[in-house]
Amino acid sequence: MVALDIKEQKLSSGRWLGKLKGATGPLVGLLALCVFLSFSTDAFLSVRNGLNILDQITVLGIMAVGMTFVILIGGIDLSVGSVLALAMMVMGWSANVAGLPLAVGIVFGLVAAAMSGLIVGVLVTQFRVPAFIATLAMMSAARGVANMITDGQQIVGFPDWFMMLAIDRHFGILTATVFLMLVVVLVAWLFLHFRSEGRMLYAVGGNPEVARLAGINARLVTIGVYVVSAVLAGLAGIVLAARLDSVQPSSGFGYELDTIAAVVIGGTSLSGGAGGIGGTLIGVLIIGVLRNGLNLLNVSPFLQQVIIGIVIVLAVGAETIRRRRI
Amino acid sequence: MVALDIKEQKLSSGRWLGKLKGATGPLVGLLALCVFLSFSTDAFLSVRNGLNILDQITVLGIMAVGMTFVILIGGIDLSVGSVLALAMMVMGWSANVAGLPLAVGIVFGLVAAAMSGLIVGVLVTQFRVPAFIATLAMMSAARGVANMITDGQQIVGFPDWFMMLAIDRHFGILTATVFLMLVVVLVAWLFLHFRSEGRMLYAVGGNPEVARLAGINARLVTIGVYVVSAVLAGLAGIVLAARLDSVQPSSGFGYELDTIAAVVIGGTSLSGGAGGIGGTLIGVLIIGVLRNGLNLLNVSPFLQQVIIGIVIVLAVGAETIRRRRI
Amino acid sequence: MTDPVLSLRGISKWYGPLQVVKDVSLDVYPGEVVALLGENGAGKSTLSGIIAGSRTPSEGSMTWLGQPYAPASPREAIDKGVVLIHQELQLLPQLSIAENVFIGRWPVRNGVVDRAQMVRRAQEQLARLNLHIPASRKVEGLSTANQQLIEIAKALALDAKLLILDEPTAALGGAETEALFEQVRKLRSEGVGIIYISHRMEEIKKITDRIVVLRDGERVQEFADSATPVRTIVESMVGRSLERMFPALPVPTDRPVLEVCGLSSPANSFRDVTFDVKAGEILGIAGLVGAGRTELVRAITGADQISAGSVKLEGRELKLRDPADAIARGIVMVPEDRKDQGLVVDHRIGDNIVYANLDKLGGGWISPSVKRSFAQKAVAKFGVKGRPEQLASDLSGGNQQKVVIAKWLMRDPKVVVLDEPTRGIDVGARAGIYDIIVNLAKQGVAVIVVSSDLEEVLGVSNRILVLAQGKQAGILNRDEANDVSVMELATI
Amino acid sequence: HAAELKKLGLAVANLQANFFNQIKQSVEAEAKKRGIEVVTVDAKGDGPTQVNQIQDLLTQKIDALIYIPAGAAAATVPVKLAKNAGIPVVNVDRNAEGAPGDTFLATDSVASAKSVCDYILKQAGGKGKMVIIHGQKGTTPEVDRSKGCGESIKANPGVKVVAEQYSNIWSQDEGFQIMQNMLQANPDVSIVFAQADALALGAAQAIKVANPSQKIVVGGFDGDTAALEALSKGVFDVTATQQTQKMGRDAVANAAKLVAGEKVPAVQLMDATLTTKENVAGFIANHP
Ligand SMILES: Nc1ncnc2c1ncn2[C@@H]1O[C@H](COP(=O)(O)OP(=O)(O)OP(=O)(O)O)[C@@H](O)[C@H]1O
Ligand SMILES: Nc1ncnc2c1ncn2[C@@H]1O[C@H](COP(=O)(O)OP(=O)(O)OP(=O)(O)O)[C@@H](O)[C@H]1O
Ligand SMILES: [Mg+2]
Ligand SMILES: [Mg+2]
Repeated sequence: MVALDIKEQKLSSGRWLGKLKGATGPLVGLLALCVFLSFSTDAFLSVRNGLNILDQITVLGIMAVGMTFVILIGGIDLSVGSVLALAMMVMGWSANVAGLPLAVGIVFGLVAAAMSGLIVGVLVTQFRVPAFIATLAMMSAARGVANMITDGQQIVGFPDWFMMLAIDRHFGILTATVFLMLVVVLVAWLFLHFRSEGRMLYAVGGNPEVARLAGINARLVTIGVYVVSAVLAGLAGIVLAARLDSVQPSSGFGYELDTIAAVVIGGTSLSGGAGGIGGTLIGVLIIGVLRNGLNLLNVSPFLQQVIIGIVIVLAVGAETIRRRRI
Repeated sequence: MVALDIKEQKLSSGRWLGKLKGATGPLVGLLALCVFLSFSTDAFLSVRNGLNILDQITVLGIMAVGMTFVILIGGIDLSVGSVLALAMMVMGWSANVAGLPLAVGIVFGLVAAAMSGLIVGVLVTQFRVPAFIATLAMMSAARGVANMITDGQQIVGFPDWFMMLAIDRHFGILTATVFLMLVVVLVAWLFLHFRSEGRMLYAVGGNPEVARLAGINARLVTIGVYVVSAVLAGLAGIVLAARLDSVQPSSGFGYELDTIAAVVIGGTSLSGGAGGIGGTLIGVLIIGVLRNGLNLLNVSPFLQQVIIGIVIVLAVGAETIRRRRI
Repeated sequence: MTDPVLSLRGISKWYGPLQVVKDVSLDVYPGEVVALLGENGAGKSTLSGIIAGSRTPSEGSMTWLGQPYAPASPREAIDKGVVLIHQELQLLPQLSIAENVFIGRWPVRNGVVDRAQMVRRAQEQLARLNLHIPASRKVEGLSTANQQLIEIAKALALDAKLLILDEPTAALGGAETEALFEQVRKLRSEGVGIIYISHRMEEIKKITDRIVVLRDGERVQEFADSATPVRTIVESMVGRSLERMFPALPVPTDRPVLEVCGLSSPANSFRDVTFDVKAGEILGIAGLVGAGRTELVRAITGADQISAGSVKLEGRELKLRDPADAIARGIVMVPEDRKDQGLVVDHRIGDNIVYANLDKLGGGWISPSVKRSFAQKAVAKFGVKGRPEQLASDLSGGNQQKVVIAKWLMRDPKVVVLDEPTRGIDVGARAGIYDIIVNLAKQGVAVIVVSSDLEEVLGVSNRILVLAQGKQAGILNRDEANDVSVMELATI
Repeated sequence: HAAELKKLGLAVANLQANFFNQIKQSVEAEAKKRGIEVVTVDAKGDGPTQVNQIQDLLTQKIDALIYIPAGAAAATVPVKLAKNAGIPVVNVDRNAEGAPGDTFLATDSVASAKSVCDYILKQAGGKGKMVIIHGQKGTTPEVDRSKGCGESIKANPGVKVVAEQYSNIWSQDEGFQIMQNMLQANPDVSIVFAQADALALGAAQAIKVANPSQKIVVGGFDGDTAALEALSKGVFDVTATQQTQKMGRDAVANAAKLVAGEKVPAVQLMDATLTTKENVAGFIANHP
């Protein structure tokens, strides 16, 4: 990539592409997918469907931002789906059972999420539990706690304004939740690119020992990243609650894999130190567009699974083929 | 580990422990768990319950062996659950729809599994698709194909001898399936320790570039490992079919995480190059004993989730604490 | 004369638009040691890689024992008898020494790896290099020097007809080097062809029969006689005349900047070390390999814990829990292992420089242009042959070393510790680094230089602290220090 | 000989589904009333896990087993295991081909699904474009509910099914996305049958977001507690309330009878009551 920079600096347009690092292949894949769907179904290429897709990727998008941070430092977070459910249930319980104002419930939900992230971070840094194990354990435990809050029951009935966050399209375009996701993505991007802490994530992910010797507090960075990932998962839980107008402890089951997939499809390397938010956004869109498109095409669910597999490989494999050619 | 061999040759008992590498903590955890369960419930410490646990870990045990290989070379295999289902359905279809002898169906099932492993291996080595993505795609695609074979329906009714493989306890002790698992584990252990191909896995996992410069064909090793992992997942599918006396395309959903967890709990490092079958066996047993024990203790299902999380962290964290002390 | 084992004809290598080897032809005959010399980035390692099958040439042909030779993989080359000791360590830390020595060709009996035989034979190889560590030990945790020796043992265990040694002694001390030379001479007498790459001129003179010089990828000159004056060789390498190696040392002040008192390590790798470094002074630390020099300076810079003693900076005692604490107070270290400690090798040069200077750039929000110009400045100031946006892994070893030095000196520190600062650096550039070190001292910085290269410690230090097996054997003033007095203390 | 039921094993398919959770709570409540100890295990939807759990229940010397099969279709092995150990089995919701429980309690899904579809088609005036959100393809409830609704559609030639999609895990979120996409492709839909209340709630939410000009009738199935409340607020139009409380009570009663050696019928189907805004209040106060 970088070795090619000389060529790319000449092509002024190439420069921007270069910023996406490993994600150029996936970007090409995404565009190809959109072109294909535009021609093969009437319903795809419309403003409304575009907004639908944005709606549909909100939850995934928010979680994927946190996961990008985690994977950048060379970690992994399997607990996001369960933490999402935990935050939801804490919020629902606070508001509808304990009778607190919903806004307070939301804060409590996010605090619960932050706590679980903190526990994971401490386990990883202080007790050297591999991230995979620590978050796997948290995945199980947080789900259990989420279930215990209402003995597995869902909670329904929140104030109208809450549901409207996910429904009301301001200026006919963006719902508050989609807007929130866009803000999260933008802030994360700015953070990674322009904050010194953002660069620290890359250093820690690239080689934790080098980062430590360079005076970067790798432990603090790691703990911070797991807390942020958990809080964003909690935030995604709040968004999902608004979207469904209910909270249930089974929410978010299996989301961890979707989220990691979005990040990795977007070119962030599981070994840490390489990748970014731009790629993740592309990964999230590929997953969102693919699911939306296959439904619009009315493809049978089993065939969908096969096609999803193939498209994912193509989107990522395209990167390799592109590199070989140059 | 090997580093300690001189000292250990003196302590004849220490030697065996030493072989377990990073798994001493988990082993202590497993023993503690067993002691605790023996005292807190009557039913746990009995030959029958021991045999039940062996029955219950057969499928996980067989898959975990393949996963150990994959993780040793620094890869990951998310497709095992789906490949299990695929092999099952191909077997069931061959035997009960196409009317072939069941033994032929079993072979077809294993061949189908091997093919999917081969595809993954080629994607990873030739097209440089990250293992995570390649196996994620295969997870989706193999599940889709498994579903398409019977349009999502199960197939029931196999010859009696088949079911008996999982039920009949020869000499009152081992079922054929448990015996099969033990053989798989033993062969894998011998292979890793004593065959030079086994040592190659460690070299490739430790540093693929070093392995390549040393003249090891890392690509071939990688492809071989994914094929073996898939075939073992297929074999686990056959065992599961015998155990359930039916085949369903939804089988094995989510097993990839259980399997990876067993391997990692057993001390095999996700970054490759370190670990082994002994640890994996301990990891599988921890998961099996934990689930069995919590059921025997009559712990409510939601609380079980929380406890499972905590025990997993303790079992792995014990290793760190042990190391610090020494 | 006999036929050459290996002939290169018109070998070229491009990386993208960049040509790093230009039309090189070379013959290596059995039983001779050919020195391959050149500045950092001259293309020596690239050429070695091409011969050993780990890189493919863009142009040109090779013959091996009269047959056309174009290895597609390292395996093919090894099978033919071409063995390369890489410049960077290629060991698997999780495996035992014995397994590393026989990697990929473990001795097999009855289809089974014969561990006993493997350990025994590995031990024999280690013994040839006077290395007496149990071969069944894991590699992880061994010192760089020992790892380098294992790397050499790995090559010796192969049945080589052509052996290429790419800077084998960069991490070695005198005794280890001597043991290596003994083996090289033995192989030479057995008719093995040897290509020897090094930046240490005195070694070149000692061991080689013929000298081939590369410059910017081109073969510029050959000296058939190793008695050629060093000056001539160096001039041919760098393409200009080089006046002197070591600049005149400045006179230190009386103000102690760093005071170390009774320092001991928990692992006992050094004990009760006491010294100080004044502003404007260069303190050399000498000792045999394994004497604990690296551990000592790591402790001073917060990278390792201490069990007793104190470190004072400008009279104030420091509590160093982390390198960050030391860095914040102006103590920085250039570590000995650039690949694992100095650089994130698959990140850009610019990023690597920035990682150590985030706070210098203001912390908080940092604009890309500020980062870029900062990195640009560092690269220019320290003469790195490369651009900030290049990956560190694409640089030659010597240039990587310069990047590490650059990233630390951009901080304007009060105390600079350099552990093996010129490891892998060419003669021309080495003089440049000595200039940098002396200039630091001139500006009042306290400098510590740890080196296994005795000439270097002697040439650049105001005083020399000698460690022997973790104990402080003594501190010599410049006027009383020479190779004899230092070695005497070091071998106590 | 007349033995007494003291320890009851309850193997639940998936506690994350409200329907199963309600049965579990009813079984536990009824058992408590009768002084019976209950050991509950949750297979989280996985058949093989359930086999393991039933082995563990048998190890604990339960007197009877209430078996709610997990997985796409009921497995035979749990019943066989229990029979081998001489333990009577009460199957709930699903029964395995070839190895039925001693008795089988379930809702008549085909008939109930037909009455839900009859209702929504009638509301829509017997004509219009219809979409169906299926459950997980190939599972017993999905097949039965499709069958029942299919009968109703056949009787109304004016209704045209324009799209059918399947959910994977019967979740509300899936219902939302599927409906949103269906509305995108077919904006003029007027009838929706979602094969579970969670799916129906999700669909209703998607309709609310899309805010179409026509009225869309939405039918669900199950009678989940949360869904009934939503129904009372007019979020969607009709569901079939399964008698989960009764199912749980009956399961315990039947288990007690079987242990005591009494005879019970092999199959006991109960109706799911058609529930609309009009009659929902009673169900909320007192779930059947
Ligand atoms: N993968 C690569 N991509 C681009 N350029 C490369 C790559 N590898 C090496 N180079 C360049 O090739 C040139 C020759 O490098 P090489 O490692 O052969 O030098 P060297 O003579 O061994 O130097 P040193 O003495 O520092 O080890 C250098 O300029 C280096 O930057
Ligand atoms: N052969 C060995 N076997 C075991 N431990 C060793 C060996 N050599 C060195 N060590 C360990 O390393 C310590 C010295 O480390 P190191 O070799 O890095 O010191 P150094 O003086 O900086 O030498 P180097 O020139 O290798 O950097 C020793 O005290 C010892 O603990
Ligand atoms: Mg080199
Ligand atoms: Mg050292």
